Amino acid sequence: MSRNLLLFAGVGLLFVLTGVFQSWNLALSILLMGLLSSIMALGVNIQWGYAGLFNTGIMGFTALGGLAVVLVSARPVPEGWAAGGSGIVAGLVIGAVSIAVAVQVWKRMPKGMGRNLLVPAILIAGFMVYRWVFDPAVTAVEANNPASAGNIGGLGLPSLLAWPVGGLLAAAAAWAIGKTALGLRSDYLAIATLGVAEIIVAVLKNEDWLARGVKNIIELPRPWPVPYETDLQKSAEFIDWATRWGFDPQGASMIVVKLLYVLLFGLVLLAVIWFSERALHSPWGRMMRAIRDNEVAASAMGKNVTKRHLQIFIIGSAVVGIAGAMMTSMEGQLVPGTYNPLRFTFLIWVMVIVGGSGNNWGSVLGGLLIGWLWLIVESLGPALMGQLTSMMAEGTLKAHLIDAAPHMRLLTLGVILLVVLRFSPRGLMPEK
Amino acid sequence: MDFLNALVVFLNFVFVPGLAYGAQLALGALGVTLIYGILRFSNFAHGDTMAFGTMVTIYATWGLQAAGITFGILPTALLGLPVGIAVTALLVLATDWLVYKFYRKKKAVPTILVMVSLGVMFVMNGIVRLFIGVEEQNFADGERFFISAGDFKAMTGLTEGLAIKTTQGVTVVTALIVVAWLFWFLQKTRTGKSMRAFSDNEDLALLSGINPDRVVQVTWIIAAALATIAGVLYGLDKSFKPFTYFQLLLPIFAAAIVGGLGNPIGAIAGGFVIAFSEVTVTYAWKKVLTYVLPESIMPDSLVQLMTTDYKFAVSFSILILVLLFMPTGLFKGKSV
Amino acid sequence: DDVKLGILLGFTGPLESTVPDMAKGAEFAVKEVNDSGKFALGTVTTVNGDTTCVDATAATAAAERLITSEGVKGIVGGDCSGVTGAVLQNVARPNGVAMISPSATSPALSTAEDDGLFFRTAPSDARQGEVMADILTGKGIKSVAVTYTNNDYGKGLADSFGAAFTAKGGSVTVSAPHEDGKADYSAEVATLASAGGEMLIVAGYVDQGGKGMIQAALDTGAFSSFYLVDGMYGESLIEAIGAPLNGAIGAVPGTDSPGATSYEAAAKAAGFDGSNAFSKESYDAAALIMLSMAAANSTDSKVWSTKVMDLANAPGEPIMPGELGKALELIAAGTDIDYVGASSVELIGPGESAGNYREYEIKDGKIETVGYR
Amino acid sequence: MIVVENLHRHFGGFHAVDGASLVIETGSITGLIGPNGAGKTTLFNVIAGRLPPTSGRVVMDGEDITGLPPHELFGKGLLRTFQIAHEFGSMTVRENLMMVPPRQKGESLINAWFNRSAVAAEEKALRAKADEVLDFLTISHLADQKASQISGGQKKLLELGRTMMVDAKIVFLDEVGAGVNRTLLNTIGDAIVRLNKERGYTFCVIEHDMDFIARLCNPVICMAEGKVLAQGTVDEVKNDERVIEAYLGTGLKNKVKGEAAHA
Amino acid sequence: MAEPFLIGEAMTGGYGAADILHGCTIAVEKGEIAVIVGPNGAGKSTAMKAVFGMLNLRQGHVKLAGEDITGLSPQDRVAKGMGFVPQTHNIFTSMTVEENLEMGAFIRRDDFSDTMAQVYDLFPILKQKRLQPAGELSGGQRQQVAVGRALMTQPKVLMLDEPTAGVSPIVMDELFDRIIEVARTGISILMVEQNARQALEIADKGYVLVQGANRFTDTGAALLADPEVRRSFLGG
Ligand SMILES: Nc1ncnc2c1ncn2[C@@H]1O[C@H](COP(=O)(O)OP(=O)(O)OP(=O)(O)O)[C@@H](O)[C@H]1O
Ligand SMILES: Nc1ncnc2c1ncn2[C@@H]1O[C@H](COP(=O)(O)OP(=O)(O)OP(=O)(O)O)[C@@H](O)[C@H]1O
Ligand SMILES: [Mg+2]
Ligand SMILES: [Mg+2]
Repeated sequence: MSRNLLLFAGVGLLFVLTGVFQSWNLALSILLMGLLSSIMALGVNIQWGYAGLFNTGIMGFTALGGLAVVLVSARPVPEGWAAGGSGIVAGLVIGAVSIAVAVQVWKRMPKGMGRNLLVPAILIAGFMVYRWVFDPAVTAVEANNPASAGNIGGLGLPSLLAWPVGGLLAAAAAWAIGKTALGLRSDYLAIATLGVAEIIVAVLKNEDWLARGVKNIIELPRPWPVPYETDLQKSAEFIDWATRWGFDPQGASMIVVKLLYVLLFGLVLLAVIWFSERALHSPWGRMMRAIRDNEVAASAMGKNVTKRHLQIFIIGSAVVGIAGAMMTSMEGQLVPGTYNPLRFTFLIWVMVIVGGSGNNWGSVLGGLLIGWLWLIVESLGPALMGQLTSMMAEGTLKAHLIDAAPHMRLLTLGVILLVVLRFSPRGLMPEK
Repeated sequence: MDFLNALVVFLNFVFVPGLAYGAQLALGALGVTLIYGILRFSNFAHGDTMAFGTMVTIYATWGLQAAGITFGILPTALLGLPVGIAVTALLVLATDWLVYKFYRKKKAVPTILVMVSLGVMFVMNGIVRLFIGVEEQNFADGERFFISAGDFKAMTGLTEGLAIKTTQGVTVVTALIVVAWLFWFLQKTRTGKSMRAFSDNEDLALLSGINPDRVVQVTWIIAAALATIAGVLYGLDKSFKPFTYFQLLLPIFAAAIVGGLGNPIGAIAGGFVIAFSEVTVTYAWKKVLTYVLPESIMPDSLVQLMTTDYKFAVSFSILILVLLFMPTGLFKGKSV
Repeated sequence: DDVKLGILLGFTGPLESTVPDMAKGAEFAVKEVNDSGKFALGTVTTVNGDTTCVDATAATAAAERLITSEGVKGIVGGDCSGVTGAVLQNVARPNGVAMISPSATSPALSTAEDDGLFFRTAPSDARQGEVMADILTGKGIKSVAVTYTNNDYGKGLADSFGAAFTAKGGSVTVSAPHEDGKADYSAEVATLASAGGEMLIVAGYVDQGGKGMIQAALDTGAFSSFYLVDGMYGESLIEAIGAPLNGAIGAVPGTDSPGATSYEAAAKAAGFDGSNAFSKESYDAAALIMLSMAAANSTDSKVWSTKVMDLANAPGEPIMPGELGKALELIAAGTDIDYVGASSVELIGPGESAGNYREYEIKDGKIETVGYR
Repeated sequence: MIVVENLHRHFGGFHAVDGASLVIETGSITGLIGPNGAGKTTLFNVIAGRLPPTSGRVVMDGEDITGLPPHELFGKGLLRTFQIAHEFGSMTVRENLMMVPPRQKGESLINAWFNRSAVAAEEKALRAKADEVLDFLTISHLADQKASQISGGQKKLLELGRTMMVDAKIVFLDEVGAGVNRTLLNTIGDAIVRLNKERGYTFCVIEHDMDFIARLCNPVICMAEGKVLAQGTVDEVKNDERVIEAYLGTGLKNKVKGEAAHA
Repeated sequence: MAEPFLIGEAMTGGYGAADILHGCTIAVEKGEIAVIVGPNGAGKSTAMKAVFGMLNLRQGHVKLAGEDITGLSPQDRVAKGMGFVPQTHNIFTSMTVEENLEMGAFIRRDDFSDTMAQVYDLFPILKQKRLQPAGELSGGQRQQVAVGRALMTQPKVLMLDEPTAGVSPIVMDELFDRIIEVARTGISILMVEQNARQALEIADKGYVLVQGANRFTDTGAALLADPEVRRSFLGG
C-alpha cells in the first residue's frame, strides 16, 4: 500500500515540477488530459483486467462520446433539420429494421440454401430502400449552407447532459458489437474492434449531415459550471476577487477554469473508481476473474459467459464514451480527423498495462503518468537533443540533428516507456 | 472486343493493383505472423522495422548508384537488399537482447510484450527520422513498367490500356517465393520445427534440448529479412516515407489476423483479402459496364456499392465478417 | 531583450514532412529581421511547439507551454484546422495571444469568435474554388474528376470548386476523397478512372496523398492531365514524377510581384525548399507578426494585432520578401506599408488572405507562369 | 436419469463417438471405462454441452437437453469435472470454490454496489462451505494459495471440490483419480458413496483404476472406438473377453495374482 | 558404497519465498529404477524439477556420474544425457504426434527412425494418430506421446513424473514392462507414481516423500511390505 502511495506521490511530484519549471497552466492542462485518460483507462481495465476482453476500439467509443456532445449541445440548425431530418431518420429506421429482420430470419430459419439466399436478399433489398430514402434527404441537408452548416445540428442543450448520453451511445454501439463479435478471442477480437472503431470514425468523417464530417464542428458550449476565461476577465466581480487575493486576473481566470475542470473530471473519475472497485471486490468481480481465467470451466460452473462478456463490454465502453464526451466538451469542438488509433487506443492501452492490468488504481496512475509523459516529451525530447548537440561542433551533422529534434518526442517517449516497463514488468501496481 | 475492353479495364484498375497491394501487405503480414507464431506477441514495431530496413537499403542503393552499379531493368535497390537485411537483423537482435529478452525470461504475458513493442516502435520511429528525415525518398530506378498502358494499347489495338509495373511483378513473385520458403522452413526443417516447438511450449522445448536463444535469434533474423524485403518492395512501388510505413501497420495486422495469426499461408491469403476488399467493394462499375451494356440501358450513376470514403471501413467489415464465420482466421490461426 | 515568437506546427504526425519547410520559412523571416538590426523591441527568438496536427490535447498543451511557460508574444500556427481551433479557443484567446496561421483554411474559422486575435495568410477555400473554375472554363474544359484530401481543407476546396464549376456549366464526374499517408490509392484511382473526365483535379498536399494519387493515375493510365491546387505546388512533385507531369496546370496564391520567386531563390540559398506547401505563408505570417509589433511598438498581442490588417493591405509601400529591414525602417519613419511578401498577402474580412492567384503550367519539367487572376 | 441415444461426434473424418447409446440411472454410480481414445471424454463433453453432437440425442429426466450450453445444464443440476484440470489460476483455491454456487446475490452488479450487507452475509456462508470442502480434501492449508501454484494432484482435488459446493443432481467425474494419492482416493470414494446414498446424487465416473471402479460402481459401461462395448456389473464387465482384450489386458491377471501374493 | 549415478542430495528450495523441499535426497543407480511416492503436494514433482535444474536450490546439490551439475541449465542437462517427462504440459499441443517425437530426438544427430518405430510399437495408437496435432488427443494418448517423446532422446537417465496417470490398464502394463526393459539396457529410471503398488513392484528403490522431506527409503518390495506405508500412502 505504501508503495502505491509513493508511486502516486511520485507522479504528483512530476506535475508539481512541471508547474514550477514550466507553468502551472501547463501542469493543469496536462493533468486534465491525464484525468480523462485515466477514466478511459478504467473503462479498458474493466474489460481487460476483469474479463480479458481485448478491446482496441477505444477510439471509436471516444468518438461516439464526442458525437453525443454535438447532438446534444451544438447549436440547432432548423433549416437543415427541416430539409431532410425526417428522411434521414426514416432511412436509418429502415436500415435498422432490415438488419433486425435479417438477423431474425437467420436465427429462425433452418440451415440451408433457402436461408443462405433469403438473408442476403433481405439485406440487399433493405439497403436499396435505405439508400433510396436516405440519400436524397442527406443531399438536402448537406446543401443547406455547406460552408458553415450542412448538418442537422444539435439540440442546444447543456453540455453536461451530453456526458451520460455519450455513455449511452457508446453502450449502444458496444451492445451491437458485442452481439456480433464477442465470440472472438484475443487478437481476433482486437482487430475486429479496431475495425469497428475505424468504421465509426469513417462515418463521422464522411457523413457531413451528422456532424459536418471533416469540416468539423467548433464552438461547442462548455459544460456547466465552467465559465469562459474571457468572460471572467471581463467580469468586475472576478477581477475584484482576483486582485483581492493578489492574482493577476488573466492568469487567475485560466487557472480557475482549469481547476473547475479538474474538479468535474475528478468527481467523475472517483465515481467510476467507486463503482469499479465495489464491483471488483464482490462475487461479481470473482465471477469475472473466473471467466477471464478459464471460460470453459466458468461455463461448466454455470456462469453465462456470453452474457457476462456482453455486460462488461457495454459497461467498459460506456465509461470510455463518457470520457470521450467529456473530452469533446472541454475542447469545445469535434474534429473527426483527430481520432487516430495511436492516441486514442494504444496510448490508453499503454496506460492500463503500465499501471498494472486488473488494478483500478493502477489504471489511474498509468493514465496520469503516461498522460504526463505523452505531453511533456513534446518539450523534453527536443530539449534532450539540444543538450546532446550543444557539445557538438557546428556542422551539417549538428544542423541535421537539430532539424530532427522534434522527433526526439516519440523517441524519448519510447525510451521512458521501455524503462518504466523494465522496472515494473507487470505494471506499476500489479493485480495482487 | 468490347468484352475484352471491359476485361482490361477491370484488370488494370482492380486486379493488377489489388494483386500488387495484396502482395505488399502479405509480405508485411508474414513478418508479423512469424513473430506472433514463434515469440507469441503482436509486434507493433514491425512497421518501423520495415522503415528502418528500407532506409538502410536506400543508403546502400545510393552507394551502389554512386559507384555506377545498376541492375539492368530491375531496380538497383534489389542489390542493396542484402545490406539492408543484414543491418536490420543486427538492429532487431540488439533490440531483442536489450529489451525483449528480459520479458521472455520473466515469462511476461503477451500484452506486456505488445506494449513493449510499442515502446520499441516509438524508438525506431525516432531513429529512422533522425537518420533519413521525414521526407519522401524516391529510390526506384530501372525500367518502371513491364508494360505500360500506352504500349499495351498500341500492341493490342484495344481502347483500354493495361499497365503492369516492374515493381508489381517483382513484389508478387517475391511474396509467393517467400511464403513457400517460409512454409517449408517451418514445417519441414529441423530449425523450423524447433521454432514451432519453442512457441508451443517453451519449457518443454528446453527439456528437448532446444536452444531457446538460437530459436529467438533465427526468428528475429527472418523477421528482419521479411520486414526489409516488404519495406523495400513497397517503397519501390509507391515511395518511401516513414509516416506511411507506420500507417501500413494497420492493414498489415488486419491481413495477418484475417488469414490466421501464425500461419504464413494465412498471411498471404489475408493480404489479398484486405487488398481486394478495399479495391473491389468500392469499385465503380460504370466504365466496365459501358463496354458490356448497350447504350440504352446504361445507368448514368457510377454503379458503386459504396463510395471510396468507406474503403477502409469496407475492408474492415469484410474482415469482421470473415472472423464471424472463422473465428481464428481463414487458416486457423493461433491465439495467445 | 528577447521577443519570443512561437512556431506551433505539426512537427510530428501526418504533416511532418510538410512542416519543416514551413518552420524554416518562419525562422527565415525572424533571422532577416534580426539581421537587419532594425527591430527596436529586442532580438526575436523562436520557440517551436508541436501540434502533431491531429491531437488537439497535445496541441493545446504545446500552446499552453509556449504561452504560459515560454512567454511567446505571438504564434505562427497552427497548421491543421482542427488543432488550430482548439488552441485558439482554449489557449490563445484566454491568454490574449494572437496567432497567424499559415495553413488553416477552414471556412468555419472565419466566423469563429477570436477577439481579433486570429489571422491567416492562407487563402480561404471559397476564393480558390472560383479561380479554379475560371481557369478551367477558360480552357474549355467541360468535365473533370476531383480528388481531395479528406480534411476541411480538401473538402472545403472541393465543395467550393464544385459549386463554382457547375455554376459555370462544367460538370464534376466524381468528387472522391483520399486519406493522406495511406498505403495504397488503387481504389480511389479506379473510381476516378471509371467516372472519367478530361482532367483530374488534385486538391491535396504535394508530399502527401495528392502525390500518390497522381502517381497512381499516371501509372494506370487513368488520367494524363492534372490541375494542381495550391497545396500541390512544389518542385518536389516535378522531381518525383518527372516528364509525365508536363502539361499539368495549377494556380497558387500570388500576384505578378516577384515575391514568390525571390523567396524561393533565397530559401534555396539558405538550404530549404521555399516552394513547398505553405512555406511562403509561414514566412509571411512571421513577418507580419514582427512588423505589426514594430508598428504598434508593443509586443502585446492585443496591441499589435490591431495593426495586422493595416500592414497587410494597400495602400502603402509594397514589401517583398527580403525587404523586412526596409519595412521596419519605413514603419519607424511612419510611412504606410503594404506587406506583399512571398505569398502576396491581402487580408480581407475577418483576417484572412483575399487571394490573388498566379496561374502556371508545367512545361519541360519547369513551372512556367502563364498569367494572374 | 440420463439417456444417451445413438450419439455421434465426429472430428473431421474421425468418429470419436460413434453411435453410443447408454443409460445412467438416477441414483446409480455408473462407471465408464475404456481404452485411451475410446471416446469417453468426448461423450462427457457432448453430454455436458461443451461440444455439439454430430447427431443423436441426450435426454435428462425426459427432457431433451442435446446441445444446451454448459451453464444451462449446470442450472439443471448437471455438473462435470475436467480430465485435464481447469482451475482458475489467478484466484485463490478458496475463491475457486466460492465462485461455484449459482445465482449468488453478489453476482448482480446492483447488489454488489448497493446491497453490501446481504452480499456479505451470503459470502460468509459460502466461505464456511468452501472451508468445509477444503478440509475434507485435506488441502485447507492451500486455501489462500493461487490455484495456478498447486500441485497436479491438488488441482484434481480442486476439480472434485467444486462439484461439492452445490447440490447437484448428477455429477460427471472425468478421471478425478489420475494423479491423486491412492489413500486419499479411497476417502474420496467413500465420499462419493456417501453423497450418493445420503443426498441422492447420481454419478458417472470415468476412471482407469479398476480397484476404484470395482469399489464404487454399479453398473459399469465399457466403451471402445466410440461405441459401447459391454455393460453390466463390475464382474461381468471385468470378465468380458472383449473388455480384457481391448482394455484390461492380460497383465491384469498377473497383477491380481501379485496383489493376492502381497495381501 | 560408491556414489549413485544420479543424486539430488539434501535439496532445499521452492518456487518463491517458502521452501517446498527440506533437505530431500533422491538418487538412482545406473540401470536401476527408483520410484518416488507420497501424498499430493508432498513435493515429488518439485524434487524432480530440482534434480532437472528447473528450480533454484538454496541448499544441496545434484550430481550426475560424479560430476556436480547443480549449476547447469536444464538444456545442458539434456545434453548430458538426462531426459524428463513433466507431470503436466508435457507435449507440444500444436505439433503432430510425429513432430513431438522428432522433437524428443532433437539433440540426436544420428538416424532415429528405429527408436521411433520402437515407440510406435509400444504405443500402437500413436502410429495411427501420427499426423494429428497432439493437442487433439485424448488424455491417455497425450500421456503416451509424452513418454514416447522422452524415450526418443535415448537418455542415460530417464525421469518420469507420473507417466501412467490416465493411461488404461493395458497400456500401463506395457509401459511398466517397457520401463523394465529400458532399465535393463543400463538406463537409470527415476519416476514419480501414484499407481504406487505397481510401480514399487518393479522398483529397485523407493522413496516416500512427505512435506518435502524423505519419510521412508527402502527397496520397492520392502516398502510394499510395510503396512504403515501401505495404509498411509498406497491406499491400503
Ligand atoms: N478436437 C479433436 N480433434 C480431433 N480428434 C479428437 C479431438 N478430440 C478428441 N479426438 C479424438 O477422439 C478420440 C476420443 O478421445 P477422448 O478424449 O474422448 O478419449 P477418452 O476415451 O477420454 O480417452 P482417455 O482415457 O485417454 O482419456 C481420440 O482418439 C482423440 O484422438
Ligand atoms: N508453481 C508453484 N508455485 C508455488 N507453489 C507451488 C507451485 N507448484 C507447486 N507448489 C506447491 O508446492 C508443493 C509441492 O508441489 P509438487 O507439485 O511438488 O507436489 P507433488 O508431490 O508432485 O504432488 P502431486 O502428487 O499432487 O503431483 C505443493 O504444496 C504446492 O502447493
Ligand atoms: Mg478422457
Ligand atoms: Mg506432482
